[in-house]
Amino acid sequence: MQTQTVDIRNKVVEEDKPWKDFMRSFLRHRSAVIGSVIILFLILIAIIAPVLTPFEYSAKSNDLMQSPSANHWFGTDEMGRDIFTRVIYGARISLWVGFFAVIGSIVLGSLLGLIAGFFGGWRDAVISRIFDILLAFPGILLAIAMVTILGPGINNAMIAIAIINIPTFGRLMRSSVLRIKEEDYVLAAKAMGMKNGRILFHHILPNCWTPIMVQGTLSFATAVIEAAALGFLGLGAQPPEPEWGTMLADSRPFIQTAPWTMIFPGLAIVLTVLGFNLLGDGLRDIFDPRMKQ
Amino acid sequence: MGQSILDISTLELHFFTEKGVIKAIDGVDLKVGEGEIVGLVGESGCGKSVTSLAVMGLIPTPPGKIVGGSIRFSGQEITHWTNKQMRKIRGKDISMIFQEPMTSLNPLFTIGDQLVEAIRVHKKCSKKEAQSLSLAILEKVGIKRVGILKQYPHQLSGGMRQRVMIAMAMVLEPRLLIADEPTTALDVTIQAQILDLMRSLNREFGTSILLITHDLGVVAEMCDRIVVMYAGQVVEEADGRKLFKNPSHPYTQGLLKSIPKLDENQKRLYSIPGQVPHPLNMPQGCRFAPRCEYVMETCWNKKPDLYEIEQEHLSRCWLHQGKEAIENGKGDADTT
Amino acid sequence: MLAYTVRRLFMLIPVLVGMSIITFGIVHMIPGDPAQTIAGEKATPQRVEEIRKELGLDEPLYIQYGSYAKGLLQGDLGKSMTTKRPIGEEIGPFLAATAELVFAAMFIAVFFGVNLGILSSWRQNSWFDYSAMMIALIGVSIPVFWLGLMEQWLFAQTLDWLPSNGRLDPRIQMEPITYFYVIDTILYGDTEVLWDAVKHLILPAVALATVPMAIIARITRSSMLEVMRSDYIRTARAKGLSEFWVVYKHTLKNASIPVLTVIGLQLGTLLGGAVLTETIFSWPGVGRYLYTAIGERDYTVVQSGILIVATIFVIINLIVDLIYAWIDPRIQYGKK
Amino acid sequence: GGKEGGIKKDTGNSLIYGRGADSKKLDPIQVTDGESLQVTQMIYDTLVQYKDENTEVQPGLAEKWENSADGKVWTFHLRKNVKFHDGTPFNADAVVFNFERWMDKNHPQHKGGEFTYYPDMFGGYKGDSTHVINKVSKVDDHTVKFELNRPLGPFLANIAMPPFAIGSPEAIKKDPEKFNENPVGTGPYKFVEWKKNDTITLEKNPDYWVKGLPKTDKLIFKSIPDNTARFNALKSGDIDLMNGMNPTDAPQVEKDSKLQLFKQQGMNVAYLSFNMKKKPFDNPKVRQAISYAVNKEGIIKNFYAGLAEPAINPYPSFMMGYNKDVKEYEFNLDKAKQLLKEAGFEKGLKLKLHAPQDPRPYLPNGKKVAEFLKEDFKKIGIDAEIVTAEWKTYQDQVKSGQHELALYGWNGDNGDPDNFLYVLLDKNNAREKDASNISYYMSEEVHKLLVEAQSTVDQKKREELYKKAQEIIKKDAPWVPLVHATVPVAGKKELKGFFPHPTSGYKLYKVSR
Amino acid sequence: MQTQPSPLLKVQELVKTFPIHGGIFSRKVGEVRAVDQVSFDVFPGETLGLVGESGCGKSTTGRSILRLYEPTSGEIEFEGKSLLKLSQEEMRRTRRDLQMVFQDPFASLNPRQKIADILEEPLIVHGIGNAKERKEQVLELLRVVGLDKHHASRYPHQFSGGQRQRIGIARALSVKPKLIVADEPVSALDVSIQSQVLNLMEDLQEQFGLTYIFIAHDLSVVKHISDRVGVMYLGRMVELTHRDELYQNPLHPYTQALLSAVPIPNPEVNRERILLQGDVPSPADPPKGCAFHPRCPYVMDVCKKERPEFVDKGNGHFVACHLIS
Ligand SMILES: Nc1ncnc2c1ncn2[C@@H]1O[C@H](COP(=O)(O)OP(=O)(O)OP(=O)(O)O)[C@@H](O)[C@H]1O
Ligand SMILES: Nc1ncnc2c1ncn2[C@@H]1O[C@H](COP(=O)(O)OP(=O)(O)OP(=O)(O)O)[C@@H](O)[C@H]1O
Ligand SMILES: [Mg+2]
Ligand SMILES: [Mg+2]
Repeated sequence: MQTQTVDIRNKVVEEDKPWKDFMRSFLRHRSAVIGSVIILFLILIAIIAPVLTPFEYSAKSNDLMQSPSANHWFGTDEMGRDIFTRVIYGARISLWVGFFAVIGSIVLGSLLGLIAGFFGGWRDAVISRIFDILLAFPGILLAIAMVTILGPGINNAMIAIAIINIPTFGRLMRSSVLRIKEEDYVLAAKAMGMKNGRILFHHILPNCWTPIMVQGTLSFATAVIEAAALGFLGLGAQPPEPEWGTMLADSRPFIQTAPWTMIFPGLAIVLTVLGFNLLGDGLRDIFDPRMKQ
Repeated sequence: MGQSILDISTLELHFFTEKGVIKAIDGVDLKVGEGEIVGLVGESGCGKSVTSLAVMGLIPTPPGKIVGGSIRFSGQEITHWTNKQMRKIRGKDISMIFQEPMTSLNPLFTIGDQLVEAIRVHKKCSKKEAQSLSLAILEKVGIKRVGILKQYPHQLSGGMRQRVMIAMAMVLEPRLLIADEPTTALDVTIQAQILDLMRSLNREFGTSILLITHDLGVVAEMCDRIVVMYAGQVVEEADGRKLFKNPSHPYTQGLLKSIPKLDENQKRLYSIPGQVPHPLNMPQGCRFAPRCEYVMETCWNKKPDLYEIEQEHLSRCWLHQGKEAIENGKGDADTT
Repeated sequence: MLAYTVRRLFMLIPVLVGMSIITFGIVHMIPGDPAQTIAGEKATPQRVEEIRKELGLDEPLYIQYGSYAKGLLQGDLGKSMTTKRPIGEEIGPFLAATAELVFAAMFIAVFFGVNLGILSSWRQNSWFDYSAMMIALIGVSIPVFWLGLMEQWLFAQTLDWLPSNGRLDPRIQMEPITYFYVIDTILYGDTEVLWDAVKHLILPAVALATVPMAIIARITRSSMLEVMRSDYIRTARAKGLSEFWVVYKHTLKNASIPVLTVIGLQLGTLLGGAVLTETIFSWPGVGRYLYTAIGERDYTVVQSGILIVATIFVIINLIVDLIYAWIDPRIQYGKK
Repeated sequence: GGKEGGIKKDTGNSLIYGRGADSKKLDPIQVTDGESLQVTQMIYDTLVQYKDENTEVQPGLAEKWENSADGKVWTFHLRKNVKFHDGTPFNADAVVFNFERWMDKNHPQHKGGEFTYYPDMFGGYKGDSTHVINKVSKVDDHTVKFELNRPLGPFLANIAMPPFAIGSPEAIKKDPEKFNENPVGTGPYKFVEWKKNDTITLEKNPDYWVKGLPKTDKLIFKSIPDNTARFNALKSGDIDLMNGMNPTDAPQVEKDSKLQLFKQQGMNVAYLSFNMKKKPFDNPKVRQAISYAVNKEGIIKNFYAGLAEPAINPYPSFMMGYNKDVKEYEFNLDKAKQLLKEAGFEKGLKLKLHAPQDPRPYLPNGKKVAEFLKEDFKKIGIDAEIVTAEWKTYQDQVKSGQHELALYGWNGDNGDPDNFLYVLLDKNNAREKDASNISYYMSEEVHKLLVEAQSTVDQKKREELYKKAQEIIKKDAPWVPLVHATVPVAGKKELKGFFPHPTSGYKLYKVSR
Repeated sequence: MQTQPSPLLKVQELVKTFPIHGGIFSRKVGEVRAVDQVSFDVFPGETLGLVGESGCGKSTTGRSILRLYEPTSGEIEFEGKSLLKLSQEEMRRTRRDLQMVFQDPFASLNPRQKIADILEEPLIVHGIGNAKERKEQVLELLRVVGLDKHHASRYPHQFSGGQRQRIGIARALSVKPKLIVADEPVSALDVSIQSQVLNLMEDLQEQFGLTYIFIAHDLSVVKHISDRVGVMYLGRMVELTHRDELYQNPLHPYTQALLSAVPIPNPEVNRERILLQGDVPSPADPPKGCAFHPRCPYVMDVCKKERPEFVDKGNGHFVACHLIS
């Protein structure tokens, strides 16, 4: 039967569109799915925080240091504020800080890495040395020093975290660019008569961003911890913002008399960081070419 | 052909992956006689390496699993041997060399370490003895450098590394040597050296060789018998001369017509239309049907068998099988 | 090897110069005045001004940097502005305290991390693997200060098993020899005090060890898995080596390189990053020393202290690189 | 076994004092911070010393003293048979040597660092025009004469200050640089060991000139920076006594059968300063309005665990010239609102509220107090943005007037009202940088009163002047005085002989179990 | 050949070295002479094959011609004008006439671009046509290389190797070049696919009057497709002549050995094999004199000292060997 012949001959294995392909492997990846569920959950909570709780995060009351109850799920602190409320509002701060700190370091780091990798020469030498130097500093001390200069506050903590993470992204970007610069399709683009700018933006950059995205997700996790650490040292969010690290520091005196004041903000940090680590891990596996057949 | 040292029959091996079951080997029949050099040719991905790894018991499990057929080594059924049993014959009775001489040697150990280790796994002897044995075999494969035992793989050229691999495989004088594309990564002049070396080892020790390659020229020069694979199946098997003179499977024919030849001037090359089927989406009947010039109705539905078209010349094609066989539909459509 | 080492040492120079400039700059940008600290909170403005002059703080910055750099070149790290003691001398015990803590933590992290990683890779995709990797993932997700506080709450206050602060019971006086108390007590041969020192070390070391342990476990697992897939491991198996040898001789050595990198980086990071742990456990280490110095605006201590810590960090990484070159013969001359 | 003498363990009778920071140095003249001086006080003696519980002066190394009629000559009769820890005798030469070393910048042993307290207390160094002490000379082995350039009222009180303790001339001469770490005095304890940032160990001086003292064989200072951690160490028995506790922990101490609480009357004040250079805080109505919006009782309850008195005037009531008639701005939000409206801010007001991050004895949790204030301010339409900074930066900011509202405070030195009012509220101290009058309160009236009080000898007259000043200050409201904090000290129940001292320098050698 | 038209491309004494860094300051401590004084002409409409063992400098030669690598010295004339004298911008525009096809069909296509974009981009860059015309041209190109129009919206990873190589060829064709440097375009392909691509290239040459420099290491492939063949060894051109002349009458000992080493898929043929000794030396440290002398069966004293000149033995048969001169 002729029809059948034609039929099967033209049958191509219908491959999916890249994003569909990605979604399929993504959904199949357990840790990526769990991670993104956690993150979406946190984002949701952060957005609808006012709906979830009848309390205001900064409103003091006379119910000082109450243990968890039906009314106050996570108990109250020494000013009678509802800890559950503070924890869920805290998600806003942590996500905000993590996001902008990471975006900041991605933008600056990638830009420097791109210049170093693409142009090479003295620019590379200078930028790479700067990365070496920044990396050699003990990160948290550098952040402390910077926040001391800029003054405490969530935005300054964010800037400090962004700065200490610059070399991570810078190096990553540089090595990606160096690798991709040697790829045949970049050479092909050059042979095609394309200008540097176009090669950079159409051919090199789009192929560099997967490792950056993976690292970005993982750095989000560390940024949340770093922000909490600065908060814990009193260099983070300004009162009465319910930042988790600051809450931990504030409730340290009550660790024995009111352990819930410490347990819940801590668990919130762990959950957030875990979410991003899970997602980052998952993304890394999904994008890892070795994992692909 | 003497007594066969390796006898694979109707071997089936599947990989159970997330995307589905890959039937990497779906009917491989292959015999290697004592002292014989058998060539296994076929396109990339047709299952040559998997076949050889199955013989060595080195298929990664999971995802791979032998689901049918048998492998016999000098009369013994080794298909379902445990790792521990296999270990006894690996390196001693059956040796293997791989395609990539660059990555097949551990970069962190010296040549001497790796050779001595290969010897002492199977042979009780002192380190000294093992070293002198190593030097002797290295000399045999044409490496006479002083201090070679103390050198690391990266200090050698590709050709030398492949010689070291051969030395390592040959040092215990195995009865069967499996060479998986041993020269693909090498230059022609070096390839000639290596092939020459293998041939002389075959003569000297009487080692049987299963030579896997996709280069028809290499098999033509080296092999007594040739087995052609396509998409996980053996499609044709014959004595070297017969095969080149009288290829019978349309795939073999196409293959021979499509390669440019040094010794004649062709105006235009033949080309087999289409491409190798996707491993997850194999045609139901004959796997070559979508690309075949002579495709018939039967070919789409029924799997052909290996059919002896003349003495010691097998082919898996409905063209050569009698009408009667077609009607009986000996090979049922694979409906799984 | 020597040339390589020397080259790497030379490459440190610009980094160190850069670091000294940056620390100097940062320290001088911090608002607040060391003269004020030295004079005391209630001193008159005139007094503060006088002290400022004595410390040379009224000079332009480049001159201040010049004399600082000149001192550095002569190996003089300067004197603490508050205690007037030479920093090189003063920082020693603090460094030792931190080093003891960090080494203890690293010991725990490497021991458990590496073994967990090996077991996980060996039993890939088993429940053991899954739970070990989940625990590792949670491990990297716990902020060290929270973990430290929880440990204190549970093991020091509630259960009262272990002390929660300091390095030694204050009632014990010990003339330090190396300033590593565990070593010192062993040198003195006093097991009772040794046990006391160890007890003080446990909680902070465990808190500090958690993150690196988790990271090491993960990296060990993945690099083991990667190496196990490589061609030379297949070769080793093809020789007939037993699984144990394949894992412990061939795989582990090759897999150790990324693990070493991580260990080096973590060691360096912990050295400077132990501030939080030291604060929580009142550990008289270098992190707290510098943190206090930042609070007191003791410029010279912050400058030189950070420089020392960063130098140690760089040197540790240099050592790690040298260890690579030692493990991996391919690295020797730098690839570029 | 092992090496000889390297390790010494407790003899059983020791006292471990937990504190928030390590000593800086052990040469008393070179340090200014309380933690350092607390230790040197145990190793050294001064010529005269404070009484156990107040700042009255009693004999120390000097048994008796006289002052000449013109007040310019002081003669001290020294105690006999007193020896330094290194065995050298304490005598007039030693006193002369110490004072010479401090006052003369060219003295060969004027080394090791800044001798800050000397010029601060005695008008500068030798050769400065304002220098007070003309000459210190030996009369005989046990008599020393101080000749002053001009009379100095608090001379005796100054000499009693712990920085002016007498050290062994031999030891100082041996290595003046290292004297900082190897102190040798005549005090109740001898120096044994200093583990930096960790412990300082002292042992009993068996030859101490007061029989029966010290009470314990060893005195160990242990630094645990975090207040909570330190308190936990006390509870678990790692330390015996501690300072700098969170007032909020005080109730726990009182409940704990193994602990006792000592309350030290606070010679201090915490206040909320308005920066009167900045609008709208130049407007008294605004200041008064805010004053009405401060719930002092609430603050005391929440953050001081009741261990404080609400402040009405700038200094505590037990001090001279306290004006009991001044009525405070009570907590009354309606009045506050009303006043704000009058000032033209009925729609509300945005302001920045500065708060220090680190605990101070008078303000254990500035950040929390700020949060507390913010909530009440919100109710009268004031939106306060809290700005915190770590202590040094914070000082820098408020002392140069960068704040609008700031939480700040003061610890008195010597119990004189001048030490509060003049320092904190006189226009002379409203300097551009380094102001101690951080409100920039420029009242001429108050200035006149304070200056007059300074040069008045008659105590009654002074009291009147100060009372007057307090009235004006209340009306002008440059601050909201918040509290006078009681400083809690906690120790094990079995301790005896501990006297909380207003200067926070304790005579720990009198403590026994 | 007296009646030869003037060459399209003229390469003279082309040298390309790569520095080797090392030592304490990462200074340049040596250099790889990847291409060492190579000269040849390419005539319009012909296919010049370049063969040689791995690392002998074939790709570097190809890339240097397009100035993808900046040549160290030498002269390259294209249509009579010197390429090396052009500014970056002029060179960029000239690349329209000079195109390249790469060896690895997997690596030479940007994985994040659709086929339509890959093919359209060169047109955009060189300002050819408007959007609509370009669309049409893309479809035309796909048709020319034997692909379907619905392939346009797919990504490279959705194609097989042979199809990808077709796309690579289509991209090179898109700007209607005069010369295409094909760097091992079929080496990565399976035998059954290889002939499809070779046939396509031949068809296109005929259809568009293209000129090829065809680089390969498979002598049979080169022989099949080329008009003239150059043999390279260690950065140098050792022999260059007409295809049939070369295969029937190889003059250089290396060419002879190379030809004899190629396995022939015909068991009936029995040839005398010349087995060379040893390995190819490192281009960082090439032997003095004739680069081939350490492996040459006919080595003479002069070979160790003097570098043989690359001269025409008459009828356009160039060879560099002391035996011949
Ligand atoms: N570990 C594995 N998991 C899943 N599929 C596999 C695995 N190993 C091999 N295969 C599949 O088995 C088939 C045969 O592969 P094999 O490596 O034997 O090919 P080959 O003939 O040796 O090809 P080449 O010439 O490229 O070496 C391929 O389709 C491949 O996708
Ligand atoms: N970018 C580079 N930097 C340094 N050396 C290079 C570079 N590119 C090529 N080389 C060196 O130049 C020499 C010639 O390389 P080239 O790639 O031109 O060889 P080839 O003949 O194309 O080989 P192959 O057949 O393997 O593609 C080699 O020794 C190679 O190592
Ligand atoms: Mg294979
Ligand atoms: Mg090449």
